[in-house]
Amino acid sequence: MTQTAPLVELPDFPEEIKADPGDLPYNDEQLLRMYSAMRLARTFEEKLAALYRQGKIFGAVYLGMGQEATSVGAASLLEKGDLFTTVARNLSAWFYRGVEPKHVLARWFGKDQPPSRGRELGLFLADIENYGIAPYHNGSMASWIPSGAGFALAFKLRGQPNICLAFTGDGATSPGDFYEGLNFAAIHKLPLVIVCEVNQFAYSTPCAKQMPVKNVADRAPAFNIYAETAFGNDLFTVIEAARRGIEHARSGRGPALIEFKTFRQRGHGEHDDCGYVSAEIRQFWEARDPLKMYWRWLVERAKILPGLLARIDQVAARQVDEAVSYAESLPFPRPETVTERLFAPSPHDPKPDEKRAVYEPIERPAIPSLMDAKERQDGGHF
Amino acid sequence: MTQTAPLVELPDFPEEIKADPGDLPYNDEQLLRMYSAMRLARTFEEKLAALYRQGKIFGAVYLGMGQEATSVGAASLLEKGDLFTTVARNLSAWFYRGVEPKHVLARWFGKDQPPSRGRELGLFLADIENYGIAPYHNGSMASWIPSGAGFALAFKLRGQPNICLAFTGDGATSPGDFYEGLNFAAIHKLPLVIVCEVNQFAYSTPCAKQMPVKNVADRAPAFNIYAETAFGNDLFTVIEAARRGIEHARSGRGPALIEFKTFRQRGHGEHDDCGYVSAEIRQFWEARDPLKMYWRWLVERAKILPGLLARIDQVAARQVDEAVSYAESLPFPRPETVTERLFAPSPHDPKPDEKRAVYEPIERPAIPSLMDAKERQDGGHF
Amino acid sequence: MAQMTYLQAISDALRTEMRRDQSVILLGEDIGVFGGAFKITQGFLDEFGEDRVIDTPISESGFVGAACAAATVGFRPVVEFQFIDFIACAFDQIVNYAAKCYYRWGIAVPVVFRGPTGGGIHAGPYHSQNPEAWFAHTPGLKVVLPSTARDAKGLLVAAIRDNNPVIYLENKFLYRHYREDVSDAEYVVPMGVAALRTEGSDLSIISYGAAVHLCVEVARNLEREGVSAEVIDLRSLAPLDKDTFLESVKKTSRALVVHEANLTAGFGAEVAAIIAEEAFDYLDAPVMRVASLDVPVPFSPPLEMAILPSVDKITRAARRLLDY
Amino acid sequence: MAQMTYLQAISDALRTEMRRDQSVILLGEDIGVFGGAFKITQGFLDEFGEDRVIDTPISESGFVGAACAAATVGFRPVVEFQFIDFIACAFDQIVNYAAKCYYRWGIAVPVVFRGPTGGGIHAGPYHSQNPEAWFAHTPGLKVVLPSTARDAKGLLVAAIRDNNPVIYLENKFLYRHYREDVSDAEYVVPMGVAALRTEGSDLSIISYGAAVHLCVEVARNLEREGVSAEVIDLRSLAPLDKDTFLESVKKTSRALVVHEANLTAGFGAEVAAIIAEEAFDYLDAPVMRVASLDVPVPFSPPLEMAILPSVDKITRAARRLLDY
Ligand SMILES: Cc1ncc(C[n+]2csc(CCOP(=O)(O)OP(=O)(O)O)c2C)c(N)n1
Ligand SMILES: Cc1ncc(C[n+]2csc(CCOP(=O)(O)OP(=O)(O)O)c2C)c(N)n1
Ligand SMILES: [Mg+2]
Ligand SMILES: [Mg+2]
Repeated sequence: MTQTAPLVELPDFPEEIKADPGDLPYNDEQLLRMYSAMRLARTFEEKLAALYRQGKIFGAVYLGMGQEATSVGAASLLEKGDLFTTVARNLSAWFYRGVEPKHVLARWFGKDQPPSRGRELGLFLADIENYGIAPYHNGSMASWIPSGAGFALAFKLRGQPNICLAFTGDGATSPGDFYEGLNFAAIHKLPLVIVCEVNQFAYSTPCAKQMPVKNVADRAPAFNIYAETAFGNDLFTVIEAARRGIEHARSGRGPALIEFKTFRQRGHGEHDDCGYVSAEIRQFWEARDPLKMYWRWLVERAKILPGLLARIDQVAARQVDEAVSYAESLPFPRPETVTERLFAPSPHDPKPDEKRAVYEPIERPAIPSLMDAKERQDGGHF
Repeated sequence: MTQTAPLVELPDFPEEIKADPGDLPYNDEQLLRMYSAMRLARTFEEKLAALYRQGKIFGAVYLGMGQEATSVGAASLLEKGDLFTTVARNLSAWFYRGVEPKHVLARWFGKDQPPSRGRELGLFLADIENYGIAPYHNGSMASWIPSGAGFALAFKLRGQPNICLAFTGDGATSPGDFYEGLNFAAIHKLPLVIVCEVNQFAYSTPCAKQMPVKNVADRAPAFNIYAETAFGNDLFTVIEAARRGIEHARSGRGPALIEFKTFRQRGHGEHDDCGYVSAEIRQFWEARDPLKMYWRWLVERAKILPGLLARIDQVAARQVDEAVSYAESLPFPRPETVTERLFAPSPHDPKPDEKRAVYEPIERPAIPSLMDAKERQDGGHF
Repeated sequence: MAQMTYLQAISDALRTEMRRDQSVILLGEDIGVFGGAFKITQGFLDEFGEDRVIDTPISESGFVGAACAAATVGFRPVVEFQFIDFIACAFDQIVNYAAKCYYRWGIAVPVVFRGPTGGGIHAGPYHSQNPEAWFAHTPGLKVVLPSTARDAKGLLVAAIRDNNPVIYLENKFLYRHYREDVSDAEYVVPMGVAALRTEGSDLSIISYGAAVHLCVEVARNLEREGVSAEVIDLRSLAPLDKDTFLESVKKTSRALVVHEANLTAGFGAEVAAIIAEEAFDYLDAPVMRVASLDVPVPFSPPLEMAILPSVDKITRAARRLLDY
Repeated sequence: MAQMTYLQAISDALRTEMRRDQSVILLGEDIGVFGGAFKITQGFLDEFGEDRVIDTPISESGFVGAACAAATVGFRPVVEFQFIDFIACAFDQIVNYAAKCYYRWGIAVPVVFRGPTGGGIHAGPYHSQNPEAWFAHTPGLKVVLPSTARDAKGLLVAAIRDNNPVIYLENKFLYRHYREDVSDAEYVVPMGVAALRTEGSDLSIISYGAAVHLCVEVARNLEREGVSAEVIDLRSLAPLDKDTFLESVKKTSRALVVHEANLTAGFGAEVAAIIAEEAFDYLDAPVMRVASLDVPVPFSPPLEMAILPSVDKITRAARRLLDY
């Protein structure tokens, strides 16, 4: 009865980045910073997968390989004071923002690494001060869209010229929270930018079973917001589309929904054999690997010396090795700490001396009775 | 910060029904059946309001005055086997389908009237056998949209040529359930018809604070479904628009969202003084009272004798009076019945003799331990 | 000092805190122009403006999620549920975001969720529920339930100033049926300290919320028979002031737990379990509970009254305990 | 008879019922082509087709609502939550539609909500929760939690044939860690009848779900010391077989309640409260509880293990009771 995934008609995305270096506002340093973040994430995730297979990681592992251009491209546009939230596939965005690989791996190892200190998977991170990564609820899909509206609301109420950028997946566009959060943001014209990475699947579910529309951006009219659909593996296409969305939101014209077509190169998690992914799709996207495309563009178009990139690759490899030794050497959190930090200290927490119950009689108890007319009136107030 | 309700630009809805009786497929009997239902609801609700003011009704009272055309028009198109669900303002739809006013009033009085037997307000009703009114959750707004999808799913799975018609309000288009239910129905092309009565307010909240779009139907592209917006106080406009939606759904082309602009003539509930409703809006809609419009059309265009309508009005008045005496005479449910009918009897409910606990040892207990590799793999399956 | 209804005390607490702290904002349905379904925020829109009194669409999960996020970056949102029953629509954001954020990241979520609970006004299954047990079972949430106007104000002020998510449960029957002298000055009732509503030595009646009023009435009646019952109003379930009721039970050796929520797996079970474990040696009789029957709250008055705890039911239970 | 894992027994029950009753349909995320996150419905799509094995979008409230409605008109939907944690997203439809429909209208809602619960596999705060208390407190819902493969099959068959909404909670650690002989024939384990996992006269240990395995281990250890503990597996919280544990406690005079969900306001409190009221005269010691600590389930193994009940923790509590 459910329509099965239609035979994939593949889009005509190019296998190379078309942008002319001359037209771009970036110097080599900026170009290489983006490359470094993408490469570091790729190398890190390859190692993480290996560690998982060796049984060195507790629980499951999820990778973002193949989506580095969307993450880095969008993250590269964030300005001071902006906030962003990430999902399972945005490691490269963290690295672009300066998150330390060794800290991430330490969390994957369940070690005593702030801020989670062993309480959360390495997959998630919230750290406003250091990286502008806002706290979000990483359990339920799309729960971060209402959160994004809330961060954007805070900016608007303070008259702050900032935006909140929320990464999200295609599957995460189905829960009610996606709708309620975006509806609220649209009504109040909040500076919320949703970067939706359509990586073809939600776990094993293809978009055709997830939504009755071809593109997530097709849903924008329901919110009367700015939206675009673009190819997500071309770093500069990503940057241009994301910039338009961010400028729209920053200028007070309300939320933007920027959709990028990309591909989850690995399984939903490393335990997933991806039996449901056709070779056809896989090949199409492998030919468009965002990191390869960017490497070639840097060398062929931006005239960066391959050796320079090779050195960056080596640095990434070294950082990841160091991350492993750091993570291994770090201690586990002490079991006694497990009950700490459940409640934040508050000004009126009862002091030991206040803990004595007071005698405060109730003079005239109020008790429901059937036939009191006043009560019926009061009952009416809803 | 929130934009206040914009000065209402009033639409150019006519004050009279334009349809030519000659073009319509109805005989007098059918025309009068619709009039009777509308009139009966109006008379019933006037009485209910009076009873409320006299303190004769427990709790609150909600009326649908002014929306009789949408309710009756849409309900008149239901066929054998179809199901429908109603919200607070669809009393006239019940009456059109044959629900007895005295039974409704008895429920308002909290009397022992099936099927609710005092457990639910008179405002709600579920009775599939007798009226095709499907059970729905009347607490949370829009919770009935997923329900509607479920009834429609049942039809589709059985290859039954029926539809589910779900009445809903403008405010009820904001909850996530509206989106999730409609998304599910759209993906599976289920025969669900949503009749959205935009009566200008959700409690005190105007549409401009409820949604970032002008019309609910503007949201249809998000679901890739059939949608229309029409004037809801002209009975035949309602019927035509609703018919197109129902035919679309019945023919297997998926859900339809038919929006009717109408007006809630009373407060959200009778306790509500409507201070937030401008005289301007009120007058505009009073001039377009659906019952008055239909009455004039029947007399002036369909050449029905006023005396005939007067007699129908008298019958309605009498039915309502009888309803009051019936409701008053009926007993309250017996308190002892309050714990009955919580669980439906089931084939394997333990018989008294089965109630003895059996001895079934566990030979090899399975106990989590930190370092079991297999466990880690299993942990990976998500 | 001024005579205030329970409802006015809530309004007063909100107004007081909004005046002293700009970061306090309100979100909810119909709270602005209309002043709220029960008129608790009447006049707030005029005084504090649209930026701080935000009318929301009907999207509990959406505005709860937004409020939680705003709370992590410096605001102190107070979210109104038109009826607490609809908190079920925001359940995930509350139990999974609000409750867990600080534990996971050390980022505090100072947000208050408030709304009308309880029956007795013939509002039927969807406008009468008492959800406290769901949240008291969820680590990371504070849960308070005032039974008097004074506590309604003092606990709400404490809740707003608290750096954690607080579920503040109001009783809608008390809104306009209970009135007492309340200081118009600023004051706080700390969360986690019970109150004694009567003092006594023969029996401990442990309760909270509107049911406390029934218990006080029962204690008064018993007093005429020469029985002195101590009525303990927990006021807060999380944090829980167990010392107070354990001390009382150790003194009286008899414990009766009363609440309006339905019995099974209600919070009364937790209180009874604590007593059965920590005051066992002092008990001269079984720990008994009186609560609503385990059914949805029916609309019809005779049915509704049949499921709710009542002075009679509590008195009968008390007598059984005393005669034990 | 065939050796089956707990997980295979669940699949077997689903397959058995789908073969015998056309009205049984499955809804959930990734249950079709993929066979479910844990592979419970592997091969079902091929055998039963897309009409009966329905892959849903990520919309728990949407497909739960749809399933409940379909249940009222002749279907028997079984809804899979990929992880039970996400049941929070469908909370309103479950506690307000499924639980109340029959009481309000006399229209039955034969639907099963199933999914993996529990910790011990280092899945962190959002993939390890135990939500049974929320639902056991909600009138109109049945709640069952199998601890063995045999019960997993028999209880699921009973749940599917039941005419009421049933919350069927699986333990994901047991999925592949527990295996036993299970009849491949059709059979039913009625809901509301407890099972004795060990028989004994010195102490009653009342538990359910995966924690039962810990209790059995404890009973074995104590046995070597000459102590005979009776381990009672409730199997179902609603309906609750209180006769069985009351009888046991009246025999042993000592009661220990154990579950994996966090302690406060957990279902163990209800069991303890019932014992404290109805078996009071027979008790020689306090009623004790062992459960998870009141925090979200942390990811890091040493932390997770620190909060979960363990053989040691239960043994210590048992000794305290025995020495009392
Ligand atoms: C409400 C909810 N239901 C189910 C899940 C289980 N789940 C985790 S990730 C996932 C798929 C997400 O797909 P998508 O949003 O496309 O992100 P991607 O994994 O493709 O990056 C699902 C179903 C969840 N996390 N939340
Ligand atoms: C989830 C939820 N939140 C809040 C409410 C309280 N409430 C009852 S009716 C209503 C307004 C509904 O407006 P609309 O959908 O336009 O229907 P109308 O009353 O105008 O017919 C509200 C907010 C509710 N029933 N459900
Ligand atoms: Mg995806
Ligand atoms: Mg409306």
